[in-house]
Amino acid sequence: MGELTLGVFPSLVGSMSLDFSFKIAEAAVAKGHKVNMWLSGNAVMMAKKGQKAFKDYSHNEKKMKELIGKGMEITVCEACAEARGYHKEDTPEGMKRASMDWYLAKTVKTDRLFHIGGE
Amino acid sequence: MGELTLGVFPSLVGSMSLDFSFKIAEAAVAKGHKVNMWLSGNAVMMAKKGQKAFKDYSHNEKKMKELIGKGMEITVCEACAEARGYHKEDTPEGMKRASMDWYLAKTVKTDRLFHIGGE
Amino acid sequence: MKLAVFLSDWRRTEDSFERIKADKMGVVLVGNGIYHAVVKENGKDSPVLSKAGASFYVLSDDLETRGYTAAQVNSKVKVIGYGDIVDLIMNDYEKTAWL
Amino acid sequence: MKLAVFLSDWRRTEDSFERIKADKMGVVLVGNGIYHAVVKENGKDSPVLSKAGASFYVLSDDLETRGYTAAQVNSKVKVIGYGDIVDLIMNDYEKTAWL
Amino acid sequence: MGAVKLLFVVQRPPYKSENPRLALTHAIASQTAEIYMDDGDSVVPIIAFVGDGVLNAVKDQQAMKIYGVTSTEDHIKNSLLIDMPVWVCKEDMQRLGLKEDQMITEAEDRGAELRTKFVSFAEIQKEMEAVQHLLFF
Amino acid sequence: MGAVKLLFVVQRPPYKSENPRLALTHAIASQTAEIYMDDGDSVVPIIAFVGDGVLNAVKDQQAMKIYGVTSTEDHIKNSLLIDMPVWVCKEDMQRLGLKEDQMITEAEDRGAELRTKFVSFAEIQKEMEAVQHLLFF
Repeated sequence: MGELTLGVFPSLVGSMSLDFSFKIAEAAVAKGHKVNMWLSGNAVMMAKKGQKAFKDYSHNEKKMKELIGKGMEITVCEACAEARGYHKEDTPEGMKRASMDWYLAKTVKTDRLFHIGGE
Repeated sequence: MGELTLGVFPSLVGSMSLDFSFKIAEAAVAKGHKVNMWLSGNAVMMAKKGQKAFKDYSHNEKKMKELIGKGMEITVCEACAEARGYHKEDTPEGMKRASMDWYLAKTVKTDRLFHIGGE
Repeated sequence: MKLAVFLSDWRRTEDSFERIKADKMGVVLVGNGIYHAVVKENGKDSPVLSKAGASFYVLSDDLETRGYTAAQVNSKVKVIGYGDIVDLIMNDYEKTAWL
Repeated sequence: MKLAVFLSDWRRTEDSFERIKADKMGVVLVGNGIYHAVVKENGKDSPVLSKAGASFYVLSDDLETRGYTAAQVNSKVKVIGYGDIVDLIMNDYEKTAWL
Repeated sequence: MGAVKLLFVVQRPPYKSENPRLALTHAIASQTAEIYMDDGDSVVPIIAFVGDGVLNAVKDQQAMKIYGVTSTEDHIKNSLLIDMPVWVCKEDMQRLGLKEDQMITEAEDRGAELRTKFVSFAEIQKEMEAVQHLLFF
Repeated sequence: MGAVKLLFVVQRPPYKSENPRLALTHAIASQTAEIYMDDGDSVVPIIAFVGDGVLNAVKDQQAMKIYGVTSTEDHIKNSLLIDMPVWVCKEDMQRLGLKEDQMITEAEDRGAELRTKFVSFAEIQKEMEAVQHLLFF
């Protein structure tokens, strides 16, 4: 089994790219891989707890918590979060906050990097 | 003098479209027009107070407050805000929350509608 | 109709611009749309500037943000500011379209 | 290199895809990239499918989300699931590029 | 002012962005806008899918089953239910190889009487000229 | 693992999205990544601007003066200051009519010794093959 690091930057909220990222993470964890996830740019929207689960919107909080429970490390870009007004107390349980160097460091030992950085 | 209603939906945070919208509103107010602004989709990011003013990020809160002081009506899509975890207590002072029908109703009496809805 | 069209992208993902007709059309280049006013890809003007009968405008603030100046702007295009855009919307045109 | 390329858009705004070379290349169509597997614009295959030497994959979940089924997929393209994508990344290719 | 006509134009495919969905939900909101308006005023929306936007009107979208998110199809059917005209550009369907039987044509299961109208771009152009305001998504 | 090489590739113009900026700030963060790494490990980033991404490297960007936001130029100069290689694709400059004197070539005012390198796509391709991981923006 290997280690997969996902860097998730989707610029478009409502783009389903976050949903895609969590489904990939879920499938990788199910196959026994160690998964790390870095959320940056607009993907830090996951760092605000208390999102109302409307049917019209993706809602990944539940899946994220399950994956954390199964050992996925998930860290959010602290500056990106603060710039959007998401403070420490807004962070969902189990999610870490760090600077960008956390993501860079993960690239050293990971077997694969899947950087989702496009539009 | 006329009435201008801006509908602001920029899907891309970091796209400078929000900055553009506030600059247009400012220029219209300076010319004596009545300005209404509707924030929907990802533009509801303005509905979270306490955004840290990093130099790397657009920061429109100050300009928004000045424009509200000069009579601009600014209303944010309530459902879009709740879906992102922005609650009533997160709303900056002077900003209203309403459903989408507020925007539709504004189109009836406004002289011009400037709907910024693209990517 | 009198229509003010706004283009904010360089690589466009719609074709409405080519298809819409208006008795009077103003094309306002803002955001990354400013590249249509200053970049000659392979030595050629942007196809946007060939829209028949249209008047072209570019926002100076967005030119300068991206490192370009009025001196580099295509002669078909008039350089304007935010106040001018407000006047175009309120006085010269009746409808707007942000494509 | 062994490279897995991901396309998530229908109207693309980059040209890296045409330029990148790889000894072994997998092209995975996800999100709105699935339209390259099912839409024949003006009766023609998407130019994406003419990338020489590449293997093509499309994510079934994203097909079905958009109202398409495996039966409509171009014969050059293999329909796969999320687990298959993980296997492609971890086993078949060494690097990834989300264009 | 009386009845103010609005044309919502969706130019891009679904799901990549929230915009096609927002076009539909905003247009549907015209139904409840009267609480903010004077007596006798109303807004009358039409939604038109043009360019790649016609891909929003492909039927059998499984967004809810797969991602737990309301499909664009669901919103289009609700639009028909409230008698809001839904127009889809014929030339773009042809260009993208879409036949009418692949498209959302009705919402009879919900009790809708109105059906999708497949129109030429020329008809949409005419409507652009007729309405008070344009909203491009 | 020793030194792990990373190639950051920026393919689209600045300001429309946060991505070109994030590419630069993430690449620069390699400087402080050692706190999370074992002794002897390091990440060695290169940032390459290709396609319309070369528009990020046009000089005299006034984003701070006009919009109060750090320019992409500022981040590119900081990259040179920390000796991070900044590559700009020559063929794309030519295609878009960009001459070297319009581009950010150095950051001497900040004390940077490294200069922008104008390279062919073939060189970037070669680097794609040489690095451990690719990060496309």
